[in-house]
Amino acid sequence: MSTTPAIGMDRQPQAALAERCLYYMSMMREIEDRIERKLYRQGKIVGGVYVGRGQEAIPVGTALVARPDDVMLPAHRDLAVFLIRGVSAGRIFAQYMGREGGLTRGRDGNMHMGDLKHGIVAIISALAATVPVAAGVAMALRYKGIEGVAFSYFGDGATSRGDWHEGVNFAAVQKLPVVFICNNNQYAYSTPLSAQMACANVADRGPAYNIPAEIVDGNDVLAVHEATQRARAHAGSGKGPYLLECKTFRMTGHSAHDAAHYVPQGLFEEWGKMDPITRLEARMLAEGWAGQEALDRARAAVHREVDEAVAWAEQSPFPDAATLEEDVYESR
Amino acid sequence: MSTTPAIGMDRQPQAALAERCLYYMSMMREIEDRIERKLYRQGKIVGGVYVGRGQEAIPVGTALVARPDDVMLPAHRDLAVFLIRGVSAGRIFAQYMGREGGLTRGRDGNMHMGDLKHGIVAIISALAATVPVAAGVAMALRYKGIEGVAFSYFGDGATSRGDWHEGVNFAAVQKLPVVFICNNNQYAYSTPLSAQMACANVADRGPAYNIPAEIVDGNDVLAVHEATQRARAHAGSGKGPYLLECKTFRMTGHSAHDAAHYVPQGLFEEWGKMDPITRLEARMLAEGWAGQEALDRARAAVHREVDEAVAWAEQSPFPDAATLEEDVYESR
Amino acid sequence: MSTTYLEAIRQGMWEEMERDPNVFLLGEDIGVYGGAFKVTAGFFEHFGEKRVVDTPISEAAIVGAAIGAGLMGLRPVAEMQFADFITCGFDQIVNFAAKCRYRWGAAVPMVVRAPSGGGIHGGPFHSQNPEMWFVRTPGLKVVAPATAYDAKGLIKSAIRDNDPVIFFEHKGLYRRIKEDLPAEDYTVPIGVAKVAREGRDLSIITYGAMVWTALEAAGKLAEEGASVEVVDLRTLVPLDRETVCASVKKTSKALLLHEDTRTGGMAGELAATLTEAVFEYLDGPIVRVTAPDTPVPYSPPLEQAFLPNVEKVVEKARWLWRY
Amino acid sequence: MSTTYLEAIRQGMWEEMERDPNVFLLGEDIGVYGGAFKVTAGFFEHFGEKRVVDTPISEAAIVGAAIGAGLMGLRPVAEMQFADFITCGFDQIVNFAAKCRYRWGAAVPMVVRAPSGGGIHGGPFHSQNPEMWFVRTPGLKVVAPATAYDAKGLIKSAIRDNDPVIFFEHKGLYRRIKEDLPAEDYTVPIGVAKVAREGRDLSIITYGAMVWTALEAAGKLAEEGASVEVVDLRTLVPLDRETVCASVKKTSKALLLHEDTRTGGMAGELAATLTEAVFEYLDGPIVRVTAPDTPVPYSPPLEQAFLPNVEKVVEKARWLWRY
Ligand SMILES: Cc1ncc(C[n+]2csc(CCOP(=O)(O)OP(=O)(O)O)c2C)c(N)n1
Ligand SMILES: Cc1ncc(C[n+]2csc(CCOP(=O)(O)OP(=O)(O)O)c2C)c(N)n1
Ligand SMILES: [Mg+2]
Ligand SMILES: [Mg+2]
Repeated sequence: MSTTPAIGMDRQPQAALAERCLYYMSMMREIEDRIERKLYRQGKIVGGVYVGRGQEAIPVGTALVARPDDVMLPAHRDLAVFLIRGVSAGRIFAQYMGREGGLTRGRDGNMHMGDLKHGIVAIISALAATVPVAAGVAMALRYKGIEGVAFSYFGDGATSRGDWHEGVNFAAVQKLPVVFICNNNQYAYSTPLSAQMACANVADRGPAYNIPAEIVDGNDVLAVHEATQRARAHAGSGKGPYLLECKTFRMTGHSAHDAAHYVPQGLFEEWGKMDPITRLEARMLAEGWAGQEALDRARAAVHREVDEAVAWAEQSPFPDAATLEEDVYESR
Repeated sequence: MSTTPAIGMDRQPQAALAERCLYYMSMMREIEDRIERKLYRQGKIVGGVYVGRGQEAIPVGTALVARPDDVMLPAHRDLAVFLIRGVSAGRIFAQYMGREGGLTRGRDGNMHMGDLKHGIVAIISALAATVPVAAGVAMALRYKGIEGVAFSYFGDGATSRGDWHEGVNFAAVQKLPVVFICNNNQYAYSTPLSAQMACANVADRGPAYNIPAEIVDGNDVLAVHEATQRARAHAGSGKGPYLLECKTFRMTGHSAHDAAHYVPQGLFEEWGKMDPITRLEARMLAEGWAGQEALDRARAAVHREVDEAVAWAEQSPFPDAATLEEDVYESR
Repeated sequence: MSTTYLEAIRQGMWEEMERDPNVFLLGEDIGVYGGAFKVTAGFFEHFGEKRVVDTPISEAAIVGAAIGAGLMGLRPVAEMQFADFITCGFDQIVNFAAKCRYRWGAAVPMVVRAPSGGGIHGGPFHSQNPEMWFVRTPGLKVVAPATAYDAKGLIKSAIRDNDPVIFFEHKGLYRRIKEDLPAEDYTVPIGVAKVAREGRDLSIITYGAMVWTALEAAGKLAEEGASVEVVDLRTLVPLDRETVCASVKKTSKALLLHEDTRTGGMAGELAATLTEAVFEYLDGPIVRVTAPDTPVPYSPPLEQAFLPNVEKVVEKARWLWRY
Repeated sequence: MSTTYLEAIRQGMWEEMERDPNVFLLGEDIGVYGGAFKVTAGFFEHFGEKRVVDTPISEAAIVGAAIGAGLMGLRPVAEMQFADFITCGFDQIVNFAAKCRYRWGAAVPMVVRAPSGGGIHGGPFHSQNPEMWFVRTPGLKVVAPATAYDAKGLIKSAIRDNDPVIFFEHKGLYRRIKEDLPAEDYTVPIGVAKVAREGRDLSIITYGAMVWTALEAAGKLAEEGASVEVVDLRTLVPLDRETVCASVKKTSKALLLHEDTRTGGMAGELAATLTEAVFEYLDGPIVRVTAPDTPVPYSPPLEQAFLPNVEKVVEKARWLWRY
């Protein structure tokens, strides 16, 4: 399975970037659609499913800025981070299906995965717990003299957790190279922002740590990309962390079993018009970065790649029960 | 033991207030001096000793604003809160000596005491743990239709804890009647502010919760009193919490066994000049609220009261070992 | 009309809220949404936002606020969305709530509801049985009902209790078990175990979802001629040592069963209790059937191997019976 | 030149930092100040601020940062100022650190140092023995040395270990015990218990500060003619069940002793292990000597009554010996 499209050398850089963004956003969308709308309903997915539909610009726009030494700590709606770091779609499907081929070999499910070979730390369920861990990762990078940055992802709701505060504060005091990336999709499960925090923006929390905080249109992948470049440049230059708040909307229920009746009428429609994939495609057409035919071809290629990935995952075996007690410790 | 001095009806209110402030600050100073400099060295204090020398204006200026229905959640340098709420000095000495007469009857020590009859919630050691508890207290006050406010005390260092963030955030979202009072004495144990937080003031954290935050001279008891009136008026009127940062300096080591060698030369001298008791006395003389003789008399009265209190405490018995397993639960 | 375990808890809370205006609920998504498992569905509409408080994602604040409200005489019932997240409010529970009465005589009437247990493909963070963190902490009461009757009776007792109670409700039982409940108000006392099945040859001592496993195993063993007694602890703290010991005095053999992992599990406390108190009555080793010492795995073949089940219980029990 | 328990830990950390540049320390007041107990005195001056990191008062961040650094191949040693505050970083330890390897194969080499134990008039929040919260959590190793030799050898092993280790150091031992230590580098393996005193009639199985209580009790009992064996567990997880069982096979009688409170304590796990594995060798009940199920009280008469001591051990052991 290839994970990146060929990029023409003579194309203008924006066009090439747009193409990569489109590819990863489309891959994420298609993978999650298959998981949520097909495999989940077929009973092939083992546990819960949380997708990032409509929020793909955030993992894509940010992770494409990351350099090889950077370390990613994605949250549960950041599937594209895995793709961008070179994890194959097949392994992701296998993960969701509880198969040996998944990143956790069936020990954990869905987005609870990571692989240090790809520079990805797996989340745990407890929200924001990766935030102090990101600080520790950044400390280690600096300690070892590696010019890397930790990318720490979380939702709006996660910022209410004590761990979030402790992690951001510690990173700020230590001036650690961390980019804090908030997916502010305006809901945390059924809880709207106003019941989560009294301030209007997550970025309003930057001054509490004396770190720069920027708000970006989270449905505009190129804007996210550009802001992330600023953020990474800041964090990577010894000035300490940078907080990037990406405003977006959760275009689904919290998980596959949540119909989101609590979301006021009209919001899905309104935000649907700002779909990051549609918007990018329109921009590409308008700027002349691509023609409709190329877009169609790209979409078909994504479908084919995902078909193959699903097939690969389905032939991956379930883990052997005999391995149950292995790997709790280095050696028993 | 009387706990308040007689207040002349015909005196101007500022003078009367000053007199009460002086009384409580002096009592706190004298009680803590006895504990730390005499009883502790005599081996009569059971465990650790943390005093609030030089910081008396904070508990005194704030707690004198509290109304009977308000609930206090003092921290470990807020001894005067107990006095103001009517806890006798004798019981406080007994507490430090591990006697039956202490507020915890020997089960806990030093400032780890409380009594709901006096509207005081006992801290636990884990810093900032009382902050969410204060939110709950405030919720209960509102729930019951009581026009009370919770007074939540903590140090600068405690604001690094996750519980602090969660508690303040929750109170802000719920618009609860809480006055958050920070004793910013610039150190947390040996850790200076700059290693604790990247922002300059604890008040810089107010916007993160969209609550008003005010900085006040923590060595000026009348200024603290005035600011607390603003804070309480805000919190008590349904507008939500108010954050009051009292700038001061810890005029001792962290505890009786800490010589504070890490504090840069000169700081104690510099801050010593701003001693809140000396300052208040000077002001009282300058404003003509009191003469030197009256001040001397007041000081002597405090000494006498404290002498009696120590004597009372010393005759209080140690708890009976047979009670060890009582009161873990309502009934065994 | 049969009532599920979930509905029983719902009813218990509802009735207590009707009975006592000081009872209120707080937690994440429990209001408009009705809770992740819909245990509080309809409460917000009926009791209003004052008594059904949606909170930010702040377990320490949820528990801390419950403590504060409890100190003031209210009776908060706090929901952890999953028992696994109770670790995020841990200090508040084990250091604050558990010690108030002992330290300064302050009652903290508070219930923390913790949906626990595996078998729902929840993986390492939505399946744990963390009761032992609390069983070992003096000052807390710990409850883990197995039946709808007990779930309702115990949640009501927990709400009326003047000490902090950690209430473990097994997610796997929510909709799986049902029974007819009395129409009238009733409670089940905290601290009293129940003999769920009488027997002479061997005692299985267990609690929570494993009570059903034990009963099924007892049924199978009966076919082989073994008379198995099943003791449902219902409450872990205070532990009803009398009922446990009485059963083993009678049968002389004990199999300790729990879904929680082995080392440091409840079976240890039971084993120590038995060898201390009824050693002379024992006619065989005390054996344990528990989950192994691993995180709860996600994939079905692993989770199945992880969880204790009827076969494992039957096998061990048979061995002990023949011992 | 005799070395104290405290100095032994200090030396162990110092030597490991000299040996391996990836070892570093983080915690509150451990740098300039040298730590609340002065365990890290001089480290900041020698190793510098890169390797001795003073943190804000943020236990979750301390542990979380240690996890992150550990994942990246460093070997962090995190200090909790008192073991009691480990509750504030609890989720990071039991849910993050403990489960990384199992879930996704990621090693978290990390030591969390936790000064624990009573007898120092510390009261409810500076005296606890919270080892069982971690013993019951698969994925963690738990160490509790009793001697200066073991403290040094085990802190070195813990630092070299590729799994998260919770290192309980008993505050009451810090300056109370001393011994001559070898000049050369040595380690003590994690997971191996030690027979601290050989005997034939009865085994006392214990760990931490209570090893000294057991030894003193054994001495007194010897005067009465009883030959008491003392097993010092040294490591609680992984538990050296073989040494424990071998001792009881030999003596046929077991007294389980810990300073921690009774219910849900380590004695339970030991009792279950013994009745499972060596039931037929037992010539008497397994008895426990532990603290009662209360918070740790502050006032001397209460704390004295709370703590297990030589008299209580002798009395119970004598009873068991004569049984
Ligand atoms: C500590 C903790 N409490 C509760 C949960 C249950 N939970 C899972 S996701 C979620 C909502 C998260 O909201 P947000 O951080 O805004 O991320 P989003 O799902 O909106 O992307 C909740 C409450 C959890 N995972 N961890
Ligand atoms: C969670 C927690 N960690 C560590 C400690 C140990 N400790 C007690 S007081 C203190 C410093 C507190 O500083 P600050 O909040 O500024 O209050 P101050 O003592 O300066 O008044 C520390 C670290 C504690 N009590 N709780
Ligand atoms: Mg969200
Ligand atoms: Mg301070």
